[in-house]
Amino acid sequence: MSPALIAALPFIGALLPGLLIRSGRDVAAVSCATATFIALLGLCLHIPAIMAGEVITARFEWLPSLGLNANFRIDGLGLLFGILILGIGLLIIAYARYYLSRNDPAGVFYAYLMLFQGAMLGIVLSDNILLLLVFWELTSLSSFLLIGYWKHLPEGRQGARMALTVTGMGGLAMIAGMLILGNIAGSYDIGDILQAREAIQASPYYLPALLLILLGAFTKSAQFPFHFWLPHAMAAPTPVSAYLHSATMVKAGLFLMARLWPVLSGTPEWFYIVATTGLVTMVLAAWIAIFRDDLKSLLAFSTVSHLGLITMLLGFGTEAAAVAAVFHIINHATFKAALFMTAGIIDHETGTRSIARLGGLRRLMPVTFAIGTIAALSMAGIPPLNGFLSKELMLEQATHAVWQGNPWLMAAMATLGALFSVCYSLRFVWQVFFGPERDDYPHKPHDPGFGLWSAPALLAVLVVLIGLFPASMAGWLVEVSASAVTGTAQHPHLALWHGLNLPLALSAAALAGGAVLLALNRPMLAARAAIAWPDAKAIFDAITRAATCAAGFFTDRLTNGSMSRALAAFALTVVLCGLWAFSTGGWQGATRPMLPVQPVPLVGWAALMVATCCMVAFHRRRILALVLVGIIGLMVSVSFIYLSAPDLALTQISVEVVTVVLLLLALNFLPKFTVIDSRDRKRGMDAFIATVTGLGFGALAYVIMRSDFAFPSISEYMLANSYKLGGGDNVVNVILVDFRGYDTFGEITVLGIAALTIFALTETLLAGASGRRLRNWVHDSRRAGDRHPLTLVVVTRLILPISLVVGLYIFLRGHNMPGGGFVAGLVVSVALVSQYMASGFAWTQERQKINYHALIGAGVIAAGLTGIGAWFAGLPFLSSAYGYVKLPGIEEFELASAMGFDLGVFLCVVGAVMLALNSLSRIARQAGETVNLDPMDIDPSKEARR
Amino acid sequence: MIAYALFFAYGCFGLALLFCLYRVVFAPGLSDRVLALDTMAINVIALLTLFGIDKGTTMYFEASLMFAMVGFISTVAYAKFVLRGDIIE
Amino acid sequence: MIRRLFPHPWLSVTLVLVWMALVNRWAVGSLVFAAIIGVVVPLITAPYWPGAKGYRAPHRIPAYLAIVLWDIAKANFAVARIVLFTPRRALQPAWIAVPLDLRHPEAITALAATITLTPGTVSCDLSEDGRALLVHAMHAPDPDAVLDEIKTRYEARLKEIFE
Amino acid sequence: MNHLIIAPVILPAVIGPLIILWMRNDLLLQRVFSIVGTALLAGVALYLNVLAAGGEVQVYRLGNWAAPFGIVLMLDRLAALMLLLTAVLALAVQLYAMGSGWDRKGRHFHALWQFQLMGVCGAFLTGDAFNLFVFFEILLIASYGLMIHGGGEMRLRAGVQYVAYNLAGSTLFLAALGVLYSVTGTLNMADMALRVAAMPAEDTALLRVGAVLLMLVFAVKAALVPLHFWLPSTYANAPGPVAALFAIMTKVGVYGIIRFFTLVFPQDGVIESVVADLLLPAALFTLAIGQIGILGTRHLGRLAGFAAIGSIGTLMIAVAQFTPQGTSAAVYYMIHSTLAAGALFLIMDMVGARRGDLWLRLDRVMPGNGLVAALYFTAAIAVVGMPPFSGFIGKLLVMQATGAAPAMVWIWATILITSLVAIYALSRAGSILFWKSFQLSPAPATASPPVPAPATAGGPKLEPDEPIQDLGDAPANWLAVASVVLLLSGIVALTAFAGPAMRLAEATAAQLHNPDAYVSAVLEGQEGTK
Amino acid sequence: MELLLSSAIGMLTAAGVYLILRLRSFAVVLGMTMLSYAINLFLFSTGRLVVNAPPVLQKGVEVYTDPLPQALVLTAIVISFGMTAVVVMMALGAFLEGGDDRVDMPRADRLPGDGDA
Amino acid sequence: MIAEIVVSVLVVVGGFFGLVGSYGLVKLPDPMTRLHAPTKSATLGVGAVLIASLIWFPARHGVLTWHELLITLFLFLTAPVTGYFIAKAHMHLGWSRDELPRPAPGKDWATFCDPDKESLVDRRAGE
Ligand code: NA
Ligand code: NA
Repeated sequence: MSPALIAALPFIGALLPGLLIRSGRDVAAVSCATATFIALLGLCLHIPAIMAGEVITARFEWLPSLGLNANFRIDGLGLLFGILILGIGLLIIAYARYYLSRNDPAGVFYAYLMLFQGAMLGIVLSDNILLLLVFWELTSLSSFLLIGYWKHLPEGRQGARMALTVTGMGGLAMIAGMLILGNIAGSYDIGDILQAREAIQASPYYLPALLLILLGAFTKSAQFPFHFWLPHAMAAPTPVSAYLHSATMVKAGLFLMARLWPVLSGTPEWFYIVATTGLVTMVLAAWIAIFRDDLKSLLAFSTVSHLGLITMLLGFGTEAAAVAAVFHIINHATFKAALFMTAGIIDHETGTRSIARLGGLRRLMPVTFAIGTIAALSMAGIPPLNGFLSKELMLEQATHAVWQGNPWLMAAMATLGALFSVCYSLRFVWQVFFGPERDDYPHKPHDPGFGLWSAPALLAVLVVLIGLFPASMAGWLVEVSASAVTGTAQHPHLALWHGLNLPLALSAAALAGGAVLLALNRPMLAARAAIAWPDAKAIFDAITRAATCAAGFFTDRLTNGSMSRALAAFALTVVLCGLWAFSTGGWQGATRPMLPVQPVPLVGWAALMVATCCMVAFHRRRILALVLVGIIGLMVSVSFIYLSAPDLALTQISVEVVTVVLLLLALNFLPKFTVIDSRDRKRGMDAFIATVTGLGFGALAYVIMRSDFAFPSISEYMLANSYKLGGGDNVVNVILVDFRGYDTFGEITVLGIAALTIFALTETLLAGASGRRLRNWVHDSRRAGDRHPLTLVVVTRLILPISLVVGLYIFLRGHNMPGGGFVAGLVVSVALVSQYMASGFAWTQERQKINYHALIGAGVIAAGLTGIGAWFAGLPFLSSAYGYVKLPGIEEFELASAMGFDLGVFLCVVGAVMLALNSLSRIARQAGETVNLDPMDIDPSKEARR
Repeated sequence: MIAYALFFAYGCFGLALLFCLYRVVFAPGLSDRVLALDTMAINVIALLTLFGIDKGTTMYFEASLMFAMVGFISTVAYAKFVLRGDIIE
Repeated sequence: MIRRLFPHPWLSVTLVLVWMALVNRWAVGSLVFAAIIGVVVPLITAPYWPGAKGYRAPHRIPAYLAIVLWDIAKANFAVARIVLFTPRRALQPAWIAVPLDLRHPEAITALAATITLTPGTVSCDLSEDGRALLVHAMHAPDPDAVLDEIKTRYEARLKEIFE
Repeated sequence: MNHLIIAPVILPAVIGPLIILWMRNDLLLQRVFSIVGTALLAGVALYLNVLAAGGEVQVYRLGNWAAPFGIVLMLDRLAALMLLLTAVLALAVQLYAMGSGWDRKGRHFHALWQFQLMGVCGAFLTGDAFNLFVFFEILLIASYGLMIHGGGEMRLRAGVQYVAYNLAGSTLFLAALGVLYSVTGTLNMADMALRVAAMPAEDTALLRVGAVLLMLVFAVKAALVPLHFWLPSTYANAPGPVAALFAIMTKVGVYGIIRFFTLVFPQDGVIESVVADLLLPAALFTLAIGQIGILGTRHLGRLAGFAAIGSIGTLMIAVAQFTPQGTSAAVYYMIHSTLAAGALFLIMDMVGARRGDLWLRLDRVMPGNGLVAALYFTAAIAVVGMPPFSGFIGKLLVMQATGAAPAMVWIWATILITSLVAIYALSRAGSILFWKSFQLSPAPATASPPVPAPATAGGPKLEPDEPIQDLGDAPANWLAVASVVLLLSGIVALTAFAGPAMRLAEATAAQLHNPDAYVSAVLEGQEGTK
Repeated sequence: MELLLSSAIGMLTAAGVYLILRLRSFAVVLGMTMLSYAINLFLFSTGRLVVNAPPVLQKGVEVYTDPLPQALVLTAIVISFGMTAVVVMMALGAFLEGGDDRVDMPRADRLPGDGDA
Repeated sequence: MIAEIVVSVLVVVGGFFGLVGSYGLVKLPDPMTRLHAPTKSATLGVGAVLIASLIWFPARHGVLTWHELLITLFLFLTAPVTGYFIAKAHMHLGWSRDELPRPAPGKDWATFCDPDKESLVDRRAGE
């Protein structure tokens, strides 16, 4: 079976319970077990080939440009871990079937479990370190789900988050490490990397890569100081703990160290970092385990300790040590999984995992007792069980290790670790199973059904068998996997009895010491309880809480919703970047002469400056500010005229008046004065920013006006061809409707959308809280009588038709003289506005039948259709045609297709302006305006007629 | 001769603009300011016409018409705002 | 029919003139187009000018305009004199309530406009029943004389024209 | 000349007004037209991708004017890709808007939606600098309308800020264009590229100012620190589907930077490395501030907003390399982050609809907890860039593209450390939302939550005075879920077909870093034009 | 003349920037108006300054000012008018909904009311 | 030549009255009297200039333009209305009804009318 298929099977298995989520535990368990079993079978079929020294590979291109490919390999190491993952996985699946209660959603559980299994299997079968990273992080994610499976338990949630954060951190570091490693080796394929030992170890990036990768491995394998997450992950259901923390997740780190052992090990850096970390972890965790009251917690720390042991062995960097490490991986998986399942059974049957509440289960649960005791004794390293064998090997390797010139330090510390290990193992047996029976167990304990104990029993049998016949039971596996780790053929000699030697003596000492320590257990517990030990969880919580608070504080203060700050940052950024860009470039100095200054423009300039200053000074008096804005707009328009831009002046001034009307309509409901609510310092700062920005922008304008174009402008072409090709004398208008008609098309769309937005907002406001507020509106100022004065009404009756004629004129002449659809639209809008002002909105509205929505839509479509029309001539959008048409007896017209476009502009402008006014007026009417029946309030002729 | 006349008129209307500006800035009430703004628009129309005479162009005529229209509408709008608050009711 | 087509004949005439002035070209074609405008635009705006009827004596309008133009010229000199030479303290402004005989809105508007454009007076407000016009005089040592001039010189003539 | 090049602009530009003209009171018709329009848009975009895949830059000369005098539309691989991305996102999100009933909480949703698409597509297609401004304004003003859709105090307040800030941005855009025109005398981007390249060294000051101002304009749109302040409140207060659509809006800014600073201002030209020098630190800060914000905020909308900021940071790190490798990484990551951010916003909206508000706090178990949790979990993985989804691949690509950069250590450290923050933050948020709630109430019965009748049932008519609904009673129908699933499956596809996607991205980058072809496509072979 | 125009542009910009940094929406709208004047003049000035040479073709006239910036400014004016209308309306809406016309987002935008975490 | 003299005179006269009108705006003591200056002087000022232009173009350039006439017409049409409105605003802001003569016993000027009265003749919006 292809390695890729083997790796994929668990994921397929994960889908099954996910799809069959309602079908209950049995279906889910069976489907998962089937998938696992097939995968295991597939793996085992490769054993002969691997025994023969082959490496089975499968390669699929995924992302070749990155070097991330779905390459899989099965060698000895992969085989060992694969068998552990799938074999123990199978047992866990069976065990979980009986462990989970009816209320637990089993489908979800099995889906997560298989996801995790797949991720683990992916790690060990990957032949590409980037692919390995993918699976690596997937284990973090799936374990997050598994640990947090019982959502209602806070410990579960916190443990899950902690596990994810810590292993996630390591995983992230590893990404960097792997990328560096791959870059040095020139490939991300493990096969290639394993060939690049010299290059890697000679590279200046070796140490960073090593550190980063080890950070990943250590966090995953819960090595000191990252050991704290593992015990908290015990909040997971026991099958999860048993799986994650005996055979799989925590072993991923070990796997990685073993996998990269040929290229990374053998340097002093490797030895001191890895071996020391392993040693410290082994001793420290074992010491902590002695004092744990929770069975699973005790086992968890023991796991940490054993992982330390294996890490230390890998750290030694010798082939013999690697063999020992591999062997212990197997042994640890068997006895630890059995122990976790035992703990789960005890928890399941008695209702508690607290050692203090247990004891005397020996007779009540004889089967469990037998299994637990065998596994625990193996963990203690007592012959003839398998734990003894690998511990002997470990002690032997420790005696060979020299730490900073000190030949016995490692051995002594390792023995101490073994001693603690004996102590907690014996404690597990002694305090749970021995002693008097109690009558206060939460549930009445008895042995569980066969389903629950069969899996640990099988493992216990393995423990014994491997212990008794190591060479035949496990020798082959150790051989192939150790060969894969070291990269050279290994032929380990595993035997129960090695003769009387130093390791045996150390082992005996550890046994004796452990027993003594157990005897002292109670006073030690008391003593330890008296000392305030730093709680890793508390520290982690404190750090994350502090980080969360700091992030909250920082985010809240920085992004505090102040627009002033946002805009100040904007202005300063622009000014600083602009200054910097200018000062680092070259400027030849002024090349254009200045225009002479005439007195009248000077007056206009003075008016503009004074009005602007006053505007700022008086901006709090809002109406005054508006009047001043009007002056500024007037002056700007005049300057456009003076500087040869009549079209601009027309547009600016007509936009001006509509803007004023809009602002006044809005201001009716807004406060008439702006209160001061910024401090002097802020105002000073703002004034500074404003001054700097103004100076900068003014200077930029000055520099531009005094410099020549570096290249001839494209507008020369437009001046030359406006009439010839565009059919118009007014070049600005030809640019607008022809050269750059597409811009104008966009521009009227903007206007239309603006009106639609205003309309939609009005609807929303009227229907919401504002509508209610408006219905109870009280005007904040005294109001005069006579809303629709007679004189205005009469004059408007003349002005409206005249303005319509003027609008038509401006529209028609636009192509050749200043004007055009936009200005015409504004003129007509302004005329209509004057009618609305004279006789009121409702009265006027009733008398006209135009729908402004339709006007906008028609405008945009008219412009669009004019453009689309060109398609039928096989020309691009907006290609124009023109000609002079002389209808008999009537005005000579230029009929340009651009005029259709301009008509669209006209309609859109009128529609948009009027729709916006309509919306504002609706707000006013909601606020209790009355609707007049007559065009004017006072009409003496009416009385006369009566 | 016309040049001197134009120069004189430019000066007059320029100065007039400044007077209006003074009244916009220093005024006892809003209505005075609106009046000053209206007068400014009228002065600007005169200036534009002078400019047209000066440069011999009729190009700026629509602008003058526009200023007249705008001056009227905005004056009425401001006044109506003072009187009623709502300018389209 | 004619009435429906030309709701406001004088407006139509005005618009034709306006168009001709705008295009600035006395061509027949323009005139035809102007005529079309003169028909169409009043029709469009007719709803905003309800209930209008013809004037009684439109032929007197030119004479009235001439008087007013002459008065405007005079007014300007008068006002200039006051602005430039009358000391602030010597000014005698006055409010004058002008009772109106006019009822027609257009007539009242014409009167108000005339008052505003002519010597030292500005029309300020209508009474709530529309039967009196409030006038402010800039410098009126004798308000009754001003009132008399308004009534005889302008209102009487307007009454002839409109009503 | 292929008229379909302009179809992405014309199609929504016709459908929008049609909706206003003839169906402004009939929601059902609006929905049908709008969704058909968007689907057509997606089809056209797909076709345009095929067209662009030929490797030749396609030109559409509007008004048949010769470049550089008229406006041209340009279709290259990047433009085509962005169009497709826009259409796909819009299609999915529009389904959500209909399924969740958001589109009937106010007027003109569909018309504005179409105009929004018109603006975005136009911005991607144009080959003219000022026309880019115009289409920026179209997409902005439509976005204003959409952003305040449904109303409410906070939304309007945020809307005012959003508009005001972008008005300042538009002002700056005009300033930048003015400066560039004043020096080069042209607005056509290809022509400008030629002129910029020929610029004498002693005359570069103004050009540099123009380039930098332009970069700042795009940085505003992309929400690059310190120009990012507008984003969190805007996105948090925008209606869910609108925020999701806005995922493409920040990309418009990124697109602008890529386009201008590969075509007009290549790094070795007159502006030297000005932009990259400014851009890279800004990108790093953006990433950091975004990811810290994810942890620091207590509002789900803001959370998603900060996630969007963070993803822009990552993206800009890649862009700021201005190498083919960096650009191709950016292109890939851009697709990913658009889909991921869109999905995250929709999921947050689903949470909000079920919980009643968007605060990240303990609440009762929401109906459909498991489903939403699964969607959230998937999207969160994608957003933080954990395997197996495209976010992870994108991150690897970005890191690899920056592996040889002088600031490599800073870049990698920032990416990795902030990833950790984000992982913690999103796991915390998910845990509070979907797990912790079980503390307050027992696990709900397995029966699926009562689903209010979808808005499509019974012929919806938009009443003018139909009350504005609260977030709380948005119906949770299959359409909304399907749209999220659609987006997430996009991410899955991007992951599974990372190889082909990356080949596309590399071809895109190669085309971008060889601007000569673009320039000659515009300025040569103009027979038959005016 | 160039000096006058550029100083006016600078002045309008400074006024605009100062006003958009205020805390009330009306002042911000005023500031936006100022900025749009400034930018319109600026954009216009990129065509350089010429007196009495409007870009309307006439017989016998050789010198015209640059028409292109004028067309651009026209587009900009129209767009900024639309934008101003929208922002005014939105400010009014925010005022009606919220009861004040502050532009800063209130705390309730970032923090839940009841302080529950 | 004659045309030039006429135009020059008109321009000078127009400038003079324009200046006087605006000067009055500064010099005159109270808002109501200030209202007089611009509504008249300025109209003549700008009117004179417009007429000057009307004469100048046919005389100097041989082009007859009627545009100025239109502007004049428009100004004369609107000036009274703006004056009327500004006066009403003055009254509303600065005068109490007792300072003014009554139009008739028991009657009042429209500006001072009770705005609530309007609801008698009009229907309420939205009904
Ligand atoms: Na304005
Ligand atoms: Na703008």
